[in-house]
Amino acid sequence: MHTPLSDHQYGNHSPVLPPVLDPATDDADITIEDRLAIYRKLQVMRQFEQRAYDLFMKGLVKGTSHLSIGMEAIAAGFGQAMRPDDYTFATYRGHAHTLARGVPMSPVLAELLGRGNGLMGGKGGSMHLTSVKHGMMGSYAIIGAHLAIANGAAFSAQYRGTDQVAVCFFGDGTTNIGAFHEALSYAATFRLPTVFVCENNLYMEYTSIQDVTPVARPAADRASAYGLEARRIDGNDADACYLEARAAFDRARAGEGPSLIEALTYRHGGHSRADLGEYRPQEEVEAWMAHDPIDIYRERLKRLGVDATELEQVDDDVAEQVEQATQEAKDGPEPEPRSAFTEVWADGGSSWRN
Amino acid sequence: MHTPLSDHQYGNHSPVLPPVLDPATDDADITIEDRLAIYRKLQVMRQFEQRAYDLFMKGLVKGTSHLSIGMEAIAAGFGQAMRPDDYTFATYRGHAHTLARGVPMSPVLAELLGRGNGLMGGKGGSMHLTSVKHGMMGSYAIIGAHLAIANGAAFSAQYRGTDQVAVCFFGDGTTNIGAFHEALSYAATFRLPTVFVCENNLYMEYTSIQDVTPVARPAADRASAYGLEARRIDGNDADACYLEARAAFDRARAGEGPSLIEALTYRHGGHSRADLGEYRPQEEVEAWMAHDPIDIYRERLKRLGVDATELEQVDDDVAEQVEQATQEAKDGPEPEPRSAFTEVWADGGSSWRN
Amino acid sequence: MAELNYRHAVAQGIRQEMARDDDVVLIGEDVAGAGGVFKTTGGLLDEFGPRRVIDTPIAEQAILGATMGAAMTGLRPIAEIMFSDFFAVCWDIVANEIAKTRYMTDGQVSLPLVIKTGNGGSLRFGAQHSQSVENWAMMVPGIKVVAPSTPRDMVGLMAAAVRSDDPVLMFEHKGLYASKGEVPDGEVVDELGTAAIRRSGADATIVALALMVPRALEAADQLAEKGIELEVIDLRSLVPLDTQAIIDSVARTGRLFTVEENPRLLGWGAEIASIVAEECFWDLDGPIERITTPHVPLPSAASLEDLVIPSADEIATRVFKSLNS
Amino acid sequence: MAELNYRHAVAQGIRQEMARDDDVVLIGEDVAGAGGVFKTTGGLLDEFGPRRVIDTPIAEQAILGATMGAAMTGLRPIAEIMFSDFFAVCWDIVANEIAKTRYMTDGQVSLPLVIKTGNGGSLRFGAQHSQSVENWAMMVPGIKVVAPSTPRDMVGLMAAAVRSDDPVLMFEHKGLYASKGEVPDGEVVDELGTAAIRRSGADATIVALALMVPRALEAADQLAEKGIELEVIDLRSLVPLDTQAIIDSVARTGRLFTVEENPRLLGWGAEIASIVAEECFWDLDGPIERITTPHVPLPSAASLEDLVIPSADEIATRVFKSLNS
Ligand SMILES: Cc1ncc(C[n+]2csc(CCOP(=O)(O)OP(=O)(O)O)c2C)c(N)n1
Ligand SMILES: Cc1ncc(C[n+]2csc(CCOP(=O)(O)OP(=O)(O)O)c2C)c(N)n1
Ligand SMILES: [Mg+2]
Ligand SMILES: [Mg+2]
Repeated sequence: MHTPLSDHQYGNHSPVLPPVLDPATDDADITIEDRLAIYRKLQVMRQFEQRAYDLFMKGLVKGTSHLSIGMEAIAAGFGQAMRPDDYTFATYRGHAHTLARGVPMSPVLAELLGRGNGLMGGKGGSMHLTSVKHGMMGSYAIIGAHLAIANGAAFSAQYRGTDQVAVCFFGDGTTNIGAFHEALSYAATFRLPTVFVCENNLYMEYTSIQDVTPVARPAADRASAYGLEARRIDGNDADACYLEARAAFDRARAGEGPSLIEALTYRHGGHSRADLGEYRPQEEVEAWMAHDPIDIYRERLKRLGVDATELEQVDDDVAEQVEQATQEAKDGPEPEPRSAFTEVWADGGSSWRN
Repeated sequence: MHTPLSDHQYGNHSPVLPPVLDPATDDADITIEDRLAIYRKLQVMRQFEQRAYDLFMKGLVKGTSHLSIGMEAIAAGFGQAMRPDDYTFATYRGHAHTLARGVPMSPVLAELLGRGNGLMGGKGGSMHLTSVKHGMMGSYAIIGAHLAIANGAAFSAQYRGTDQVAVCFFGDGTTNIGAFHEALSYAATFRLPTVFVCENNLYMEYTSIQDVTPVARPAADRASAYGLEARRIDGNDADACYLEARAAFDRARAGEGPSLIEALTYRHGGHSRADLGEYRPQEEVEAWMAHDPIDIYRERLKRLGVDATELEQVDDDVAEQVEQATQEAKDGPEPEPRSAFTEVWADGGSSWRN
Repeated sequence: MAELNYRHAVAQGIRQEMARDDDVVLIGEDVAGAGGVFKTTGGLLDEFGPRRVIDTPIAEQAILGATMGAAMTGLRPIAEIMFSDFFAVCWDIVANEIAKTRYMTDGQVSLPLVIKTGNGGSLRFGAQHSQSVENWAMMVPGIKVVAPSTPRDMVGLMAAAVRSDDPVLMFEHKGLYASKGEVPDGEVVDELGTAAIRRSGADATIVALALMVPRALEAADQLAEKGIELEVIDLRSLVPLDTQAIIDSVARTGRLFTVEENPRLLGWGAEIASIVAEECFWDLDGPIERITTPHVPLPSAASLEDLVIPSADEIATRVFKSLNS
Repeated sequence: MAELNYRHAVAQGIRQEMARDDDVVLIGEDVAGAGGVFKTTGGLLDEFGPRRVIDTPIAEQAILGATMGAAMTGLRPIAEIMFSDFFAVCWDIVANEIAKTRYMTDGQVSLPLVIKTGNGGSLRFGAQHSQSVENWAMMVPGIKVVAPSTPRDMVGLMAAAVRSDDPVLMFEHKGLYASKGEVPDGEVVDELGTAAIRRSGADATIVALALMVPRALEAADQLAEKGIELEVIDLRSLVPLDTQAIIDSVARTGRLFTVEENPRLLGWGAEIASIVAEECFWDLDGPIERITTPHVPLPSAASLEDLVIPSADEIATRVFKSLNS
């Protein structure tokens, strides 16, 4: 009888090491402006989330919080490749994807702190970041649904003839739930401009994905079931992500239908809150810490001749923004009590009776 | 913009013709006893359902009824290969699968007629035929669920160390729903002795499966997503079904995990009730009518030297059984009124309060 | 005025709105080519073409996900869930996503969508194809819940649902599809959240919904022969709820009965009983009674199904007994 | 007697039953290696091994399907659905399959299974991870619904649930996991369908469940200082429902209040109100009132969540006002 832990102790699964960086990516057709913008995005995401973590540990962020520290290259690369009117659909692990669309830090942080100046007035919280005017169509906290919802935005774009794409980010663990299958199958059948991006960070919450999945590549090995190509990339190389995104978006805009992309990555920390991620083999953690998206990107920019001080300037700018956002969030008011009773309905209220 | 009916009129999809019969199957390693038993099963299923259809048209079967006339080879072949203690999980189109396990016709027909002597006392109806003591673990009428439920029986068999297999039958349309994916993935991960049999009759209710599916082989093209082998057979050749079943059951009992088998077949009639199936290309209907499981099997038996009169004797026997079952069903009493209030709970009653 | 079947009234309501507004699309299993399993969408494919009337795979989560995503980006989709029992396979999209998204985003997202579905029993389809699940929907803040009982209401409430900027679940009663009624010519648009007094009477208030409305009316006719005059309110919509119509009626009659097709526990009548027991307590002249299907799954045999779903006779008997005790 | 956390009481109840009966297995996401996301299953993997304590993929339909199939073939499985909100992704298996199969098969199939789940708010998890959905379950004939409020009840009712031959949904309240209480040594087995009177009082009956029980008790303490004596009933189980305990209490006090964490419409209190409005009508001295979370999704900000979920203060104020009007 075979069960996930019948042949090894919990945490003793075989480590999965990061891909080797492709040196040819240095020479890819990406402008230096795009690359500098990507670097800035990476810094914004990293520094923002480090601050969010501090605030969580200080008890200022209540409830829960899921960080993507270590996984920023995907959000930055895909985000940079999007058109301003494209749609993002993300998960509870959605801070980076929200920032990637240009949503300012301050309302995001205020939302994490449950303040009235939060992105959704404190009503949504960390797991539901949404900024429709930035194309950030929501962060979804129940596994699976948003893959199906992204299809609707893609369908609508097609119906309206706007050439927009809908980009949907989700985790490796999500590939085993029913909605994944329905959404992929539906998108492929209707040839929708949905780009599905699996952020494979090797773990669900506290369980290794390989322990509970019958194929080695949770997304890529499923692509053929939808008549799609298996595509797997180094999710810690922002340029690889950017290139893959550009190609997938082009196909989608050309009416060639959806893509399913598996981006290998890793979280530096645990799943959420104060989890330390100690169920992961030491060797694996170390290898991935050494394959950090920001280090990789900084080194590449230096190799391409960007001055170190220019990069430090970006880092400092961002640090200042984080300080300011922190201040604005902390200074934010508690939400108006009456806001608990607004926006159930389109008339702005919550009344169900006369 | 691509939608299912954007490039052809409804009903004008390309016809899918039956496979060519494999002449080598005549020589397969199947005993003549097994073959005669299969022939009898085919007759039981066919004649039973023809009678059920008559009774439906006469208004004696209320509600609905889904026939598998034309698809009997799968139920007969797989049924013949099962051990008495193996488990069957079927759909609303489950008359044949119920009869395949040796459940007598009379209580099945009485159930269709809503009588007190029905298999479930008239409480379940045509779509929910169940006879636990025959290993017929139920007919399930909402698409998808029973694939997941079959896994539980398979798990339990493994846990109890009994070498039983759970055999789960479902349609082509079912391969696009979430539960299909979850169940297959789960079975493969746990290497459960579940045998999944897709009865691909080319249609959902009134929609061609090819119009709404992104791959040509709705089940077989999904197998690799679960690390399984793609297996496709002629579902109208009962011997092909029997051989495939035997092999899959052997693998399952040997601890080699689940199988996913796509059996190509066709319904002679419509989806349910009085539907005539007129949304199907004439050429396709004709080709499949000429590839009838009973004709195929009768011809094979004759080639193998079985006397035509022996077969006619079986046909007549079965006809007599059908007459008798019809009489018993029609003579059956209305269910006891109090039975509407029994068996909600294990104490036999339906009380929710004191 | 034309006489229309309730099933054709469904198509008529959709047709009226699709003709008016290009943003309205219809998706679901067998809704296009086949015109719907219950023939409630017949003719729409021919009229509006395959871009707007769309057959889907059997994938209810995908269907409702696509519906939601389309609604949040400018369309006004109508989706069909063939039998309301199947909401159970896509309840996450309804209850956790569609219902909550406007609130969670503090109003950034509007979801002008309609989900139409065949609800209810009496057709001998058994426990998994006969449920009345309007209470599943009523429970969840953020969705409107409508259940018309006549062809005219079906057209007008469908139009109102499509025009609503909120998500609406439209419960069509399968047992009413074959029923007929007058529908005015020209555009018909009704208002959500308004009950209709189908019959006035001073002795007791009967609140009913969908298939239970004609049965309650029949019971009222029976009791009228015995000199008892019932006021029959057709709720038409559970959310919003026309509480005022109920309260006013109970103030007049002093007695309340609900007639519910759902199994007993937490049928919609429980909510109404609790509202009246709080707000009309001093008006009540006797106990509130709920006449419901007992708390059992639905049996498939005709005789058993008829036994458990409230009939006109049962309603009349129960009300008579209670008023005379 | 040992003092136990409510979360450890969950594990204790399961441990007691797994040690007693080899047919009991536990499956769910992160329940084995990690000991559960809420640490309610810690230590069980070590004690009972990976054949009996099993981590699964994120696939709730597969989990509950496997649970049902195992239960119908001789095992007594316990499954975890991590947050009760996730019932929406597998509701079909619960409401359409597990609940109806014994009835549809006229008793051929028994389903001795337990589904445990983290339910309820107060942890600032927002609209999709904080719902009280015990009413979703209460609505569906064929499942038993249990929601303990103390560690002792948790052990005893978990044991009773595992031993029941009917499917039981065990709602653990997330806001109570850290609470402590005495649990007797040795085997603890309780009885399903029995309410507990947590406090006696002559002035009004308060019926509460799970997290609302300590809050109702605190409100009762507050009102006692004003000379008002409340009787507080902890329902413990919604199905079966200890109607008698409620009816007897209302007969003594003449007034009924329900305190419900669920959003207003069709919370369990509606059913209780409707029962009392029918069966205790002549005992009632005043309106029945329901104190519930208003009919809105739950906001995530601490200040807003605290505002909407009934607090001890709100309960005391509402009851005081009503008794004095
Ligand atoms: C339907 C459902 N089941 C379970 C959960 C609880 N849960 C939240 S995150 C998570 C792990 C998801 O893993 P993955 O998809 O790999 O995403 P990651 O968190 O690694 O980014 C789980 C099980 C959920 N939110 N929804
Ligand atoms: C979840 C769900 N959606 C829709 C239906 C309605 N329905 C019943 S049978 C059917 C077609 C199923 O097609 P397939 O799986 O190919 O099986 P077949 O009827 O051809 O044997 C549909 C859509 C259902 N029963 N359950
Ligand atoms: Mg992951
Ligand atoms: Mg089919």
